[in-house]
Amino acid sequence: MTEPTDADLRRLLLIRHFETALLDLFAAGRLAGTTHTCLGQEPVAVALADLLDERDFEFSNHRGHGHYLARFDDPAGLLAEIMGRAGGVCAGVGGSQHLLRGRFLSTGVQGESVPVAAGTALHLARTEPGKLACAHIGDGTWGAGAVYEALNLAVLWRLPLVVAVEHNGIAQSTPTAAQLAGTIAGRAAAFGAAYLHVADDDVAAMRDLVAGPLARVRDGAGPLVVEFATRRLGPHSKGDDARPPQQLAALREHDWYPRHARLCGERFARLDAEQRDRVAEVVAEVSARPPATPPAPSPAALSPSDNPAESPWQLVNA
Amino acid sequence: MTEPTDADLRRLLLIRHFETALLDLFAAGRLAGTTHTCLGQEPVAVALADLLDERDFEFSNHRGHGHYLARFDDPAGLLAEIMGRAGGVCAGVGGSQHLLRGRFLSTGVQGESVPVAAGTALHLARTEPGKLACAHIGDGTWGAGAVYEALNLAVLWRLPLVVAVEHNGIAQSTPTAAQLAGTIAGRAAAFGAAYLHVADDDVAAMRDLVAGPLARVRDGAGPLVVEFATRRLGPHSKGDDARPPQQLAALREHDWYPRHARLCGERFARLDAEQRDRVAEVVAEVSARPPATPPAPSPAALSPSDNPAESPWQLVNA
Amino acid sequence: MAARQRVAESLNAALATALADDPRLYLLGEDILDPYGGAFKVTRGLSTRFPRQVLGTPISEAGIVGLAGGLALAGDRAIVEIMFGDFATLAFDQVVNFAAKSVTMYGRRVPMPVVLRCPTGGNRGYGPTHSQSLQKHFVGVPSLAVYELTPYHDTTDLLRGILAAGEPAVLFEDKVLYTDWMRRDGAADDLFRYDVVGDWPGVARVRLDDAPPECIVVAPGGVADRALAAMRRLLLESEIVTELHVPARLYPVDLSPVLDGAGRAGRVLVVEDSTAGGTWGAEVAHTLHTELWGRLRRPVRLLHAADSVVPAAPHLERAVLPQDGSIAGAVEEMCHG
Amino acid sequence: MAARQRVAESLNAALATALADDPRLYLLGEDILDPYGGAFKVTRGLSTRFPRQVLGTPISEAGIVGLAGGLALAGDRAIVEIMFGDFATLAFDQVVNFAAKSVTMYGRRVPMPVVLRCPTGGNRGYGPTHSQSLQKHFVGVPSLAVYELTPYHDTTDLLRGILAAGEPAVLFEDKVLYTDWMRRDGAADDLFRYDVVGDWPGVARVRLDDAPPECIVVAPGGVADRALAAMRRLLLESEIVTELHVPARLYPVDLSPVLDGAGRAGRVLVVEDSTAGGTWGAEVAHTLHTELWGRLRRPVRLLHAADSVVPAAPHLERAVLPQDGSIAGAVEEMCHG
Ligand SMILES: Cc1ncc(C[n+]2csc(CCOP(=O)(O)OP(=O)(O)O)c2C)c(N)n1
Ligand SMILES: Cc1ncc(C[n+]2csc(CCOP(=O)(O)OP(=O)(O)O)c2C)c(N)n1
Ligand SMILES: [Mg+2]
Ligand SMILES: [Mg+2]
Repeated sequence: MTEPTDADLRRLLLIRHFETALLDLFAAGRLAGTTHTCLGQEPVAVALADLLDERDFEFSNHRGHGHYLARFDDPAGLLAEIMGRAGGVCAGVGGSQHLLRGRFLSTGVQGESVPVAAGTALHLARTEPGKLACAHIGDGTWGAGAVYEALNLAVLWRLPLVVAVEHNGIAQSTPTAAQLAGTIAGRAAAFGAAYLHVADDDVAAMRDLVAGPLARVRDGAGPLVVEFATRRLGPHSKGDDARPPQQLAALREHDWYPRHARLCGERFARLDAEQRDRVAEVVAEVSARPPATPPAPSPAALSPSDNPAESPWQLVNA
Repeated sequence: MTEPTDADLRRLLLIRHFETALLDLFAAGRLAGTTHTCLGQEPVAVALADLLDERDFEFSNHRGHGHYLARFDDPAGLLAEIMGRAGGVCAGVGGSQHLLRGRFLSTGVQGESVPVAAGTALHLARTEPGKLACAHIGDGTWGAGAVYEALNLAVLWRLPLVVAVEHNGIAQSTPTAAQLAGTIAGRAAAFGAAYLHVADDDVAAMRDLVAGPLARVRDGAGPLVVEFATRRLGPHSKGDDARPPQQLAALREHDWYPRHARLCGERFARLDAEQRDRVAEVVAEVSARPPATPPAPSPAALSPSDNPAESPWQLVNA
Repeated sequence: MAARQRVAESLNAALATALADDPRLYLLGEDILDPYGGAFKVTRGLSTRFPRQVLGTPISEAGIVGLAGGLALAGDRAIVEIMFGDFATLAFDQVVNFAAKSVTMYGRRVPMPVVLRCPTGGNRGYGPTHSQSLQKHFVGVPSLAVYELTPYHDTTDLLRGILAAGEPAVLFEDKVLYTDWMRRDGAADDLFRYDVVGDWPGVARVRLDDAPPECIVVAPGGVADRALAAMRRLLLESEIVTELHVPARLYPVDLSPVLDGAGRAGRVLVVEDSTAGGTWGAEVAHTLHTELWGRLRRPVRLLHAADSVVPAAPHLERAVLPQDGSIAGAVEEMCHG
Repeated sequence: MAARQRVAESLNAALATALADDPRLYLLGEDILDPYGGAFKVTRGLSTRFPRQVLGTPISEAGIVGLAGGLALAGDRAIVEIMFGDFATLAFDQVVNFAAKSVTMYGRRVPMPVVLRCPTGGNRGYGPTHSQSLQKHFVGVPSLAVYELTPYHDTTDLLRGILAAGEPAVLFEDKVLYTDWMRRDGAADDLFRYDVVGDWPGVARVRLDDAPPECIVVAPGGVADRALAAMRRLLLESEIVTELHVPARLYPVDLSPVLDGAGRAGRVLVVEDSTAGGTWGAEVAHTLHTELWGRLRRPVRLLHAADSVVPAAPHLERAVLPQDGSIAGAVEEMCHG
């Protein structure tokens, strides 16, 4: 195992401390609603972020903070969104599960985003060849029919679609064996999609594995399903974990955090403190902000403009 | 190839002449609505019918006349239903695509019936072990997400579900290659369902192939996908065939009808005339019936009965 | 002078114009490619003329509506033909929870030009799962507009406007209307004239010159012909003058063009093919009761399909759907009852 | 005397009773098994007590509602917990085109005891796809009944009746209501009394003894607490006497218990969490306008959520949903405006 770069370690730690801070805020009664932390799954987000281009579409899900932070390094914008404070990335309307920035979008209904991602992939194939659409889903989301409708279409039309599966062995409270018959590899094969299994959670090694297949997607080979073996260390949402303590302890034992701490020694300690402090500062700063102001009532855009061919909206990373 | 029994040949010919009569009635302007004939696909219906039990649930689809006739030998009830005359099996309400009799049911929305069939399979597994639920779908219906949601559940719960796929190479006007990525075999494998390919359309040979796997379903081995290679000789619905004449001619060449005529000689001619006459009589008799009377307005069953545990309805073949 | 056009031809021409005008517009659907040209032949010729933009899909209603949402998100536009509007139920999540919601749920306006075309309604003997009029179930979703094709509104203009609004929309298209004639030059038939009034897309008013109506009939496009037949009958057999108002946009519906006439006539009948309960008509009625408080002679009356599935047998089907006779009967009751 | 019960506890007990009474009843849903016991813990303990009947499922809303339909078809009964009612959109086809249609589309009555339980509504900060009140979209489907949990109707009796009716039903359950107390002994709070009148399942009337109301408020169970808070405020701060009517069945809704009081008060406000447009309230209003023609002092007024998604930030969310203050304000306007 190679040591992670500073940049990667920083991002891993940023996400770790961000998510931990959210759970603390919840415990302190300072957060409302729901939040699904990606504790334990940070390496997937960090590994993929460097392989994605600004013009790639990325579709995240309920467990999307890591994906967002790895792409944008914007903990304040995300925290403000989650806390409903001024400066949130979606003005407090979307909250934890509904984020949009540039070509990054998350939604809260499982499976729904895969056909949508296929649609953006069709756009890209036609007008921006070399770019791709990546949809993050969990193992449990393979229960949803929409995933198959999208996969079928994507293979038929050879769309540059990547379905990035974070297989953490559980869906909310349901172990994978109770919700998934057969395998994800078999499901990709059934549709003729390329498939890659990534068991490692060392960021550099993960990238090495994924880079080639991803390049083939960009070259027009059609969709790819990448299955990442990963671990959910925290509760599904807030404090709802019903797993036995031994199981959690076993998961924590294999977590990247202590492993990297051992591997990187002082460098880890330094960056860990740096990111911990950074998150603490963000928490303090954002907590002091005023509440988000209500968005202006949306214009009733129901009368036609003169030039329907002119799109008012070009999606690029802001 | 062995000669079909009289009984099988009779049923094949009954369905053939029934469907042909429907197209004639349409052409003569004597039928309204829509109708999807199973011309060319009769052997699937006839082969399966003898392997199914009266207490098995059977879910048919838009192309369901053959399934119905093979199970019930009731051309008059079906024709009256399709023509909206008195004595129709569903009082003229359901029409060609919505049939219910005993444990046989058809619906007009593709894919919808597979989860429903899984539900009946759950009931059977619990209370009538040895019985199964069979859902007929076409190759095109593998586009529908509901099929996968059902298959996943059925394998997880080892339900006695048979998905009988009539792969006729086309969905309405769309060739299979344009709507199905990968293979049906692969899709069954992806979910861990048993799979059987039946290329033959000789009824006895088909039964020989299917009997064993079906028995395993009854024994509790979990779901089975049977894929029948078959041919749609007629239009999708009424007169909407856009396939080139050579293609249709090639399909007709392999049809069981001329093959059986050659194989069975005089016996075929006799039974063919018998069933042709039978259908003609049914058409004459049913055409002379009065229109179906409107069903009694359904009782507003919205007040509770005293004994919720007592079901008013036991589904057995009437 | 241009030849008369059937509604389906006019829709076909409107789609062709839209595809030609905007190379980023896609048309998606099952069996829409030539030579088949769609279950109702509305897309005939389009895949030949616009092969890059017209895509035939598998049987995946949720999938293709999601795909359309993705295209829209990326700056394209998409029209999806749902073969029978009944199957739009399969895409209900994509419509309500993705396409419509995305317009505002990210705290800023996200254009989402996605149109579901839904061949709709009965009177064709297709049976319970192929004959429904599901408009009401799509009414009242924030950022989702609901339209219905009419023989009085220019189809090209309507489609252009729907797409330009940049919001998701469901366009209902009565299947019987497809073979009807588009009206033009202000003539609804040999007796009744029409004009289209109000803000885009406007309400078509079908009426007699100079004869004040005793009752206003409000109806979506699919019912308009049956309503017109009833109005002829009422005029010729019972000497009752009525006026028909046909809005092309059902939601949000702009009733301001209706108010004046309705207030003067004092009687309003809303006719629709929807089954009973929570209908579009109830929404219209509530607005009229509120806006015309004290000016109506009697409550707004709703005439809709029975609380029943649509049977397959034509004679049974006819009995559950509003027809000329039941419309005329309702008006007579209101005027003389 | 039995201990006080929260609404969620009462629902849990009702489910337990139903499962115990009928071994052919299934309860299906995502993450409903112990020890997790469901996203809102409503099913806690049930899988332990009834392991054969309570089944945890994959994330397959359409699939499990279809499965429930199959169970019902085979003579069993099924309750499906949809984790968030928002996801019932994914099962819309199964509900509308299979479960509801099967009751009558085969020309004879087919019992179809399938109940979708839908945790519903906002005020919890869950954001736009987890906070909707989609009742109106399920109103008016032939053979489909729509219910909503209330703190006034005995939950065991309600559930038993829904199942016994043998028709598919959607039961909406306000998420905030789960932690509220079930009312009993006729006491809504320390000021207001209640009784349940009319045919099963009845309308709860919440009122003062002997003080005739100036305005009738009609609201489903989820809004009832906010309405009651508004009524207290109106009484104590403005001396306006109001009366609340809470029907447990929203569709078909039996308004006969409302008519008399509404006619006497002459003012009716309908409050609901649905967004604007085509709401359940419009249906109620139309019936009242028709039945009480000439007896109302002013049009029935509808108060509902804004025409907006439900934002995640609690203060933004509060502003788009009806609250005590907006309810009280609407009544004041009606009485003094
Ligand atoms: C259609 C739908 N059904 C149910 C839910 C509720 N829900 C949110 S996350 C989740 C589990 C998802 O499991 P998985 O896909 O494995 O992702 P993980 O949470 O493990 O990252 C469920 C059931 C949902 N959001 N959408
Ligand atoms: C959900 C849905 N979408 C579309 C249709 C319209 N439709 C009826 S049959 C059919 C093609 C079915 O193809 P396949 O499953 O191969 O069966 P086949 O007709 O070949 O027997 C289509 C698209 C439908 N009935 N249901
Ligand atoms: Mg998981
Ligand atoms: Mg086929």
